[in-house]
Amino acid sequence: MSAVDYPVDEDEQTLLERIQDEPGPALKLLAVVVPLFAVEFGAVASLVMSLPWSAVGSALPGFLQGLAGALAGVGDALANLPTLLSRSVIDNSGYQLPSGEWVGTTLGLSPAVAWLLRVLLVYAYGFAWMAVGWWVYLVYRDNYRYADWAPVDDMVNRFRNHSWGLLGLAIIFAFVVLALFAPALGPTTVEANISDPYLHTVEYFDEEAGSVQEIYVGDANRDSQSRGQGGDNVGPLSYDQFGRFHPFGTLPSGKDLFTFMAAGARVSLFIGVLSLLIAGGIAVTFALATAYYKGLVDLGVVIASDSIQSLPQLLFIMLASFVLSGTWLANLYSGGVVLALLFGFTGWPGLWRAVRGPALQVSEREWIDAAKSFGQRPSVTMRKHMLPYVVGYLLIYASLTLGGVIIGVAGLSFLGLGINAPTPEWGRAVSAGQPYVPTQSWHISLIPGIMVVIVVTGFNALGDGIRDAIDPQSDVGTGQQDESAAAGGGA
Amino acid sequence: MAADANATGVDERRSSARQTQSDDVDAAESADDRLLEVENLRTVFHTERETIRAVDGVSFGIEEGETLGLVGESGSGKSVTARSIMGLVDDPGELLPGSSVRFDGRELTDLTEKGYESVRGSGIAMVFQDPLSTLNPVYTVGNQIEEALSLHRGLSGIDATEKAIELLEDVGIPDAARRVSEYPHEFSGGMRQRAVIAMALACDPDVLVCDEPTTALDVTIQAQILELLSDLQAEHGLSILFITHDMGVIAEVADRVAVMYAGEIVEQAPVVELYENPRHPYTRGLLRSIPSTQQGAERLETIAGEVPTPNKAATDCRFAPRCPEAFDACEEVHPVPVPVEEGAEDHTAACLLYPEDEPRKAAVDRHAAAGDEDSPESAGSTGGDSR
Amino acid sequence: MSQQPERGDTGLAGLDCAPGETLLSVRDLRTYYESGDLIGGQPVKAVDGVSFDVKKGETIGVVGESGCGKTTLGRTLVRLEAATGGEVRVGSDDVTELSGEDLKAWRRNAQVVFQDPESSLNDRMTIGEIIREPLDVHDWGTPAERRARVRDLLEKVGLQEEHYYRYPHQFSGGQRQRIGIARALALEPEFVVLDEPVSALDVSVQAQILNLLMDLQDELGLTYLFIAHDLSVVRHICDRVAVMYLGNVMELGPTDELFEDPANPYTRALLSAVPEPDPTAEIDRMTLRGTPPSPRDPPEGCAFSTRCPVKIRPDGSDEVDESTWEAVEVFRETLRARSRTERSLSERARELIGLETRFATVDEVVGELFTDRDIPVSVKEPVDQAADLAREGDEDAALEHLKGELGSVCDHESPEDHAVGTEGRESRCHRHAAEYEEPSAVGPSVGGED
Amino acid sequence: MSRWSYFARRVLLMIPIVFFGTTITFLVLRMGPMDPAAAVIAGAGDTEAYESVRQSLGLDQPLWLQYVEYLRDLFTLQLGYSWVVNRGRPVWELIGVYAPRTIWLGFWAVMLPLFIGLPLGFYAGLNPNTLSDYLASFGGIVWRAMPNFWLAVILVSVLTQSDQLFGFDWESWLVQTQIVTPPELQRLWVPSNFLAAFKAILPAALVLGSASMGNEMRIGRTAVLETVNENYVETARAKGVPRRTIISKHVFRNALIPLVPIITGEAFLLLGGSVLVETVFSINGLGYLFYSATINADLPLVGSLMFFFILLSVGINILQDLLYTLIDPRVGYGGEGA
Repeated sequence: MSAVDYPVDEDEQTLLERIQDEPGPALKLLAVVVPLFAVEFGAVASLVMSLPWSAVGSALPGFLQGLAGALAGVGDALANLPTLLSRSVIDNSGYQLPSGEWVGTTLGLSPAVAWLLRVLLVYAYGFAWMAVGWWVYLVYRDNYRYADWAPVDDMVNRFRNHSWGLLGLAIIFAFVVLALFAPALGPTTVEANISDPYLHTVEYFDEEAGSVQEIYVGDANRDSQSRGQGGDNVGPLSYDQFGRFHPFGTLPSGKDLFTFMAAGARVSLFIGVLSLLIAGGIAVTFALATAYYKGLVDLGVVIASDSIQSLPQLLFIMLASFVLSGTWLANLYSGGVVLALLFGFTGWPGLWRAVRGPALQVSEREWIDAAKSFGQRPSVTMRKHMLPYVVGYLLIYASLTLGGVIIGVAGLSFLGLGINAPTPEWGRAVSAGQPYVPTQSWHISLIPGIMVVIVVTGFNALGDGIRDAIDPQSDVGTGQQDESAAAGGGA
Repeated sequence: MAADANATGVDERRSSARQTQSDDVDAAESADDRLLEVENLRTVFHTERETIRAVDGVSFGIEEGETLGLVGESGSGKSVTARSIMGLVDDPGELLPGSSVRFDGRELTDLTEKGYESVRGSGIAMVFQDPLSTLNPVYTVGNQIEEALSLHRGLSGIDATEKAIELLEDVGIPDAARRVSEYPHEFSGGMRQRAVIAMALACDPDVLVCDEPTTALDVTIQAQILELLSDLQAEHGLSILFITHDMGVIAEVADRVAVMYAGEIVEQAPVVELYENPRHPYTRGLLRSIPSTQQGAERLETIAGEVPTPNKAATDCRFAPRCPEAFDACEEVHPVPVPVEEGAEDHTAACLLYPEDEPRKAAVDRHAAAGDEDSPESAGSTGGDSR
Repeated sequence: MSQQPERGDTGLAGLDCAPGETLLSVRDLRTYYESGDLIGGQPVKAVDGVSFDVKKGETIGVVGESGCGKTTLGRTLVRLEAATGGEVRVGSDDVTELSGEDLKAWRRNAQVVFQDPESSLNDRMTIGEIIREPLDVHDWGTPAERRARVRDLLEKVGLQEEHYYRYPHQFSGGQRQRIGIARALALEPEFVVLDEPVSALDVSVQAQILNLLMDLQDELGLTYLFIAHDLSVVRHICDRVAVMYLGNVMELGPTDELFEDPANPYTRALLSAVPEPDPTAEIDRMTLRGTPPSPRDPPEGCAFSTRCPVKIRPDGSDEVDESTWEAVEVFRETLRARSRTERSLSERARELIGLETRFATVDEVVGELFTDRDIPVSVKEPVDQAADLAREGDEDAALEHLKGELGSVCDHESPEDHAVGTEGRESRCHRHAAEYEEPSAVGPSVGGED
Repeated sequence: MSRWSYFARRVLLMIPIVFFGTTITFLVLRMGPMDPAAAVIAGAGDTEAYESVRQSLGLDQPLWLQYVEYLRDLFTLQLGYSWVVNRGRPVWELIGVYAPRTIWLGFWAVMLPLFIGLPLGFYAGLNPNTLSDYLASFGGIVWRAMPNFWLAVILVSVLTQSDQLFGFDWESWLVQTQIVTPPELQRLWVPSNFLAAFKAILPAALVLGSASMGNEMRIGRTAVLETVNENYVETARAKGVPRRTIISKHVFRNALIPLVPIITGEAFLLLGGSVLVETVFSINGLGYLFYSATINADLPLVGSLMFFFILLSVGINILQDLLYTLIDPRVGYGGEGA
C-alpha cells in the first residue's frame, strides 16, 4: 500500500535484477569487498563484544541473563578469530638486549617501528573501505541506475571540489578509524595498561641484574611517570626504561597517553553519535510535524524547546548525571550512555531550531500542495517530499553539534564528572596534566587539547562542506545562529 | 552603418578618451545629439564551467527626451545591459574591452568606481524591478530620498526633508508629509515604486533607466506608474531606457524599440514601424504569440524550442535553430544589424534576410564581411574564455 | 485494494453530468484566514461571498489583481483550504464538507496545475515518480499499467518517453509546466484548477502551453477553472470570465461579451489599464486612484467604493464639481491610511503631551486638497469637522463622520448582482439599479464599445 | 499586528517557558532516583536529622502538594536556604555574593567578542577571498573549536610563567593582580580599581568568550557578504552613494539584524561555560557555586539556582526581542502596505 515501494514489472526491474542482467561490475566489487571483510571478521565480532554488554547483561532479568551469557560466549569465540589487524600480527611489545637487539617484537623491529607499521596498516585498511564506498557509488551510478543524472551527483561533485570539506572529511575519517580500531592502534591496551595494570606483566632487560625480568605493568608504570620535575618524564615519541614505546608520552600515573587517547576517542564518538541519533531523531520528527501542521503544533514545540533551552545545558547535565549517579543507567559504558541520553534530550531543541527553517521553507513549496491536492497521506508527504531536504541540513548541524558534544563531555570529565575513571576520556587527561603544563611534561594537557581542537575543527569543516554541497547558493546559509551548537553548552 | 563604424572607431575613441585634455574635443567630435550612446557592449559572466556572454555586442543610442524600449524574454540580457550602463557589473562579471558607454560625450567604461559615483544618480538614475528589495528596510523612505538629495544637491536637515516631501508629492503619494517618515514595508507595492522613482528623481538625472519597473505590479497600478513616468518625462525632459518583457507596455511607452535575443539586439525600429512591420523572424514570432493580437484564432502561433544561453562567441545566427525562415547560411554566418531596406536607416535587423532589396547572396556576404571585420577584435579580447 | 475504478464511475454522482450541464455550483463561498494574533485580530477575508456555476466542459476564467482572492478561491475548490462558509455543490454533495471515500473521489477528480514551475515539482524525484505519485496514492491499476500510463501522459503533453528517468533540474520552465500538467491529468480528473499556469513563462513558451491546454481539453473533455491576472490570456482561452476584487466577484459572464462591453466599473477600469501591444491604439485610459484596501478590513458598502471612478454621489450634491468630489475621496483615503498606521510608543507619548507628530499634518492635507476650491457648505462643514477629529488623533471618528455626511449608497450597502447583457451576465454594482445611470454612461468608454 | 503587541506576545510566551523549565527541574530533583534529604545529610545515618530535613523540605507531603509549594515558593521568589555548601544561608544572599563576579565575567565575555570578533568578521566579509579573509575565517573556526577549560589551563600556565617565557610579567603589569583569584569588585568607579578588576577578569573573559568570538567573526562575515548582495545596496550605488557610506549606513545595520540572536544566545551559553572557567581561574561565581552545590548534594540550593538561571535565560530572551524591535522596523509587521 505504501506509495514508495514500487512493485516490479516487466519494464522496470529491481536493483537485484539489474545486477543479474549485468553482473560484471558488481562481481568485481564483491571480489574486493569479501576478502576485505573476511580479514577483519573477528575484529567486527570483537567490536560488537566490546560494547558494554556486561552492564546490559547485569541489568537484565535472570532468565535473559543466561541467554545473554550464551550469546556472549559465541560472540567471544568469534571475536577470538585471527584477524589482519590484531595486535599479534605486528607485535610491538618486547625488550631490548644490551646489544640493541629487540626480542619479542615482530621481525625484531623496534617497538616504535612495529607500532608505526601497525598504525599504517590499520589506516590503509580503513582507507580501503572508504575507497570501496566510493567505488560502490560509481558502479551504481554508471551501471545500475536508470537516471543518467541525479541531483545527488551534483552534490557529490561539489563536495569533491570543496577542499575545506575534504580536509574535514579526512580528519573525521582519521578520528573514526582511531576510535573504531582503538585496541589495535594503541602501543598497548586499555586492560593491560590502564584498567588492570596489576593483572598484566611486561618483560624487560634489567641491566643491573643482567637478565630479562618480568614486572607488573602497574609497577612499571610507577617508574615511567610524567611529573615534570627531575627527570620524571616520558615525553612523546620516547621509550621508558622498560622498553615500552610511548608515541604521546605517559600520563602522570605512568600510563600510556596514546592508548588512553585512542580509547577516549571511542568513548567520545560513542556518546556523540548516540546523543545525535536521539537529538536528530526528535528534531527531524518535530521539524516535519511543525512545518506541515504549523499553528498550535508549532507553538507547542516552540514552548517545549524553549523550556529545555532555558536550562543551561552543561549545568543541567551536570545536575542530572549527579542525580542519576546511583542508578544502573549510570553504570552503562562507564556513564557514557547516560551522558549520551542527556546530551540527546537536551540537545534536540538546538537541532530542531536549525532544521525548522529549511523544513518550513520546503513546506511552502507547491509540490507539497500538489501532494495534498491528490490526497497523499501526511506521513508520506512528510517522508517523501520534505525529509530529503531536511536531512541535508540536519547533517550540517549534526556535524557541528557532534563537535560540541565532544567538547562538552571533555569539559565534564575535566571537572571529574561524566565518564567514570578509569575509562579513558580526553578531558580527564587535560585535567591530570593541568599542573604540569609549564613543565617538560606539557604533553599531558596539550596533546588531548590539540586533538579536541583538530577533531572539532574537522567536524566544522565537514559541516561547511556538506552545506556548500547541498545548497551552493547559501555559502551564507540561513539559520547559522545555531552554529553555536558547536560550543557544546559553553564548555 | 552603426556597427561597421563602431568596429573601426572604437579603439581611437578609447585611446583619446584616456587623454583627459582631449576629452571635450572628443565629445564634440562624436557630434551625436544622442545623450546616451552604447556601442558594441559586451558583458560576460565567468562561472566555473563556462563564460556566459550575457550581452554580446549591443549598440544603441538614446536622444534627449526620447524613450527607448528594450524588449526581450528572460535571459536575453536586457537587465545586464542596464547594469552595464550603470557600472554595476561586478565580479564574476566584466565588460570586455571594446565596449563603450558614452553619456553626454563622456566615456563611462573607463571610469573608476569613484568617478562613476558622480555620474550615477545625477546623470543616469535607475528604477529597479522589485520596489521592496530596492529600498533599505531599516531606514525611512524619507531618509533614503534625503540621502540622494544631500549627495547631489547638497541639501540637508529641514531643507532636505521638505524637498523629499515635495518629491513624494510629485510622484503622487498622498499625505506625503506623514509618509516621508514611514518605512518601506509600510508602503504598498505601487507606492513603493513611486517612492523609488522619487528617489531617482531626487538627483535630477538626465537619463532614467527603468528595469522592468512595472513587472511586479498589478495592471491597474502599472497603469498609474506608466502614466506617472510619462508625466515626469514631459515635465523634466527625461530620456528613458525602458526595459521590459511586455510587448504591450513597450507599445505604450516607447518611441523606439530594440528587441533583444540571446545577448544581441536583433531588431531596432521606431515603435509604430516595429509593430506594424516587424522584419526579424524572432520579432514576428514574438508578436504573433501574444494572445490578444489574434482574437478568434483557435491556436496561438508559437516559436518552437527554448532561448539558448550564449556561452561562446557567435559564429552563426543564434536564432537559426528556432527560425522558420532559416536557410543554410544562417548556420555559418553571424548576422550584424543592417537596414532592412535601402533608405530605412532607422529600421535595422540582424538577419541574413536583410537588406531585403539586395540579392540574398550579396546580403549574406555583407553580413559575413562585417562579421570578419568585427571578429579579430572580439576574438582577441575573449582570449579563450569561451572554451 | 488495487482494483481499477470503472471508467465513468467517478465516485461522486454529480460529476457524471453531460457536457454543458452544471458541474459545480458555488454558493456564497467564504474563505477567511485567521490572523496570527492571539488577541482580537481581524481575519483576512480572502474570499468573501462568491457564487457562480461551472458548466461541464467549459473554461471559466477568474481574473483579478493580486490579493483579490482568486488563488484562494481555486484552492478552496480543491480542498487545499477549508471554506469558512457557503457551499460548493457537486450534484447533491457539498465539496466543502466531503470526507472519507467521497473526499478521495473528489481529490481524484479535481486537480491543480500550479503557477511556479520551479517550485511545483519535487526536484529529488524523477519525472516518472512525480507523475506516478497520484496513481500510487489512488491505487490506480497495476504498477505496470501505471508506468504505461505515465509514458502515455508524457507523450500527451509533448514530452518524450525517455524523460521518465530524468530529474526536474534537467528541464526548462515550459517543460516543467508540461510535467505539472501531466501530473494533474494522471488520474483522469473531470475538473482542473489552473492557477496562473503561464504567468511565470515567457510569451513564446506561454503560447505553447496555452495551445497544449486547449488541445487537452478538446481531447479529454476537461472542465477548467483558469486563474490569471493576464487579461489577454483569459480572453484567449476562457468561455466565461469572473472578475474578482477584494474577495468578491464583481462581474461574471461570457468572455467576448464581457470584454466587448464591460458593465461593472471595476471591469471597465481593469480592461482599460491593460496596455495593448499596438502603439497606434488610442484608448481613453481610466486610471484608478490608490490601491485596493486590505482584505482584513474591507469597506462596508461596495468593495470597490474606495476607488470607484463612477461612485454614486449622495442626494443633493449635484452642484459639487468633479474635482472637489475627487478631493473628498482622496481625503477619506488618506484618513483611512492613517487610521491603519500604527503609532510607535514615542509617537503616542508625544501625542499625549501635545507635541507634534507625523499625524499632526492633517491641516496640510486639507489645505492641499481644498484650498483654491470653491467648496459648497454641504461639503466644507463635514470636511472641517472631520479634520478637527483627525487632528485630535481620532481618524476613525472622522471617517465615520464623513461617511455619514457625504457617503452614498455605495458606502452603505453591499450591491446586489444585477443581470446585464444578453447572455446571463451578472454585475455587482449599484449603478445597474433602475434609479441610477449605468456605469458606461458616466465613465469613459472601454473595450469594443464605441 | 504592531511591533509592540508582537513584543508583548513574546513576553507572554515566556510564562509557560519559566513554568515548564521549573517543572523539569522539579522532576529531576524530587522525582529522580535521589532522595534530596538523604543526599543532604550524606549518609550520616542520623534518622532524626533525616526526618527534620525531610520535614523542612516538605518531602513528607504528597508529591502534588510538594510541586505546588515548590512552584509557589519559586514564583514568589522565595529561594530558600543552602543546606550543605553554606549551611543556613539564604540563597538570595549567596546569589548576592557570587553573582557579581559571574556578571562581571559574563559582561566582558560578551563585550570582548563583540568588539574584537565582530569587527574582524565584518572586515573579512567586506574583503572576501583575500588572504586576511582566509586568515580570519580559519582563525575563527579554530578559535571556536578550542575547549574553554583547555584554553584556560594553557592561558593560566602561560601567564604565570610570562616572565620566563616573554620576559614580561603579567601579574605586575600596569596594576598588580593575581591570575587565579576572584576579581575585587569594590568601588569600581575608581579608575585604578576598575583597571585592576578588568585586568583580573581579562584572561578568564577572553577564554569564556572564545567560542562567541569565533562564531561572531564567522557569522558577521557571512551576514556582511549577504547584505552586500542585497538590491538596496545596488540601489544605493545606482544613486551615487560613496562606498564608505554604503558600508557604514546600508550594510552594517542590516548585517547586525541576524547577529542579534547570536549574541544573546551566546550570552546564555556562557552560563554553562562559566563553571569550567571559574573553576580553573578560581573565580567564586555562580557557576562554581552551582558546581559545588551539585557535587556536595545541596539539592535545594541547586534547584533554586536553576530557577534563577531560567529567569536569567528568559530575561536574555526578552532583551533579544527588545533589541530586535529597536533595530529592525519590520518586526511584528504581518500585514500589507497601506
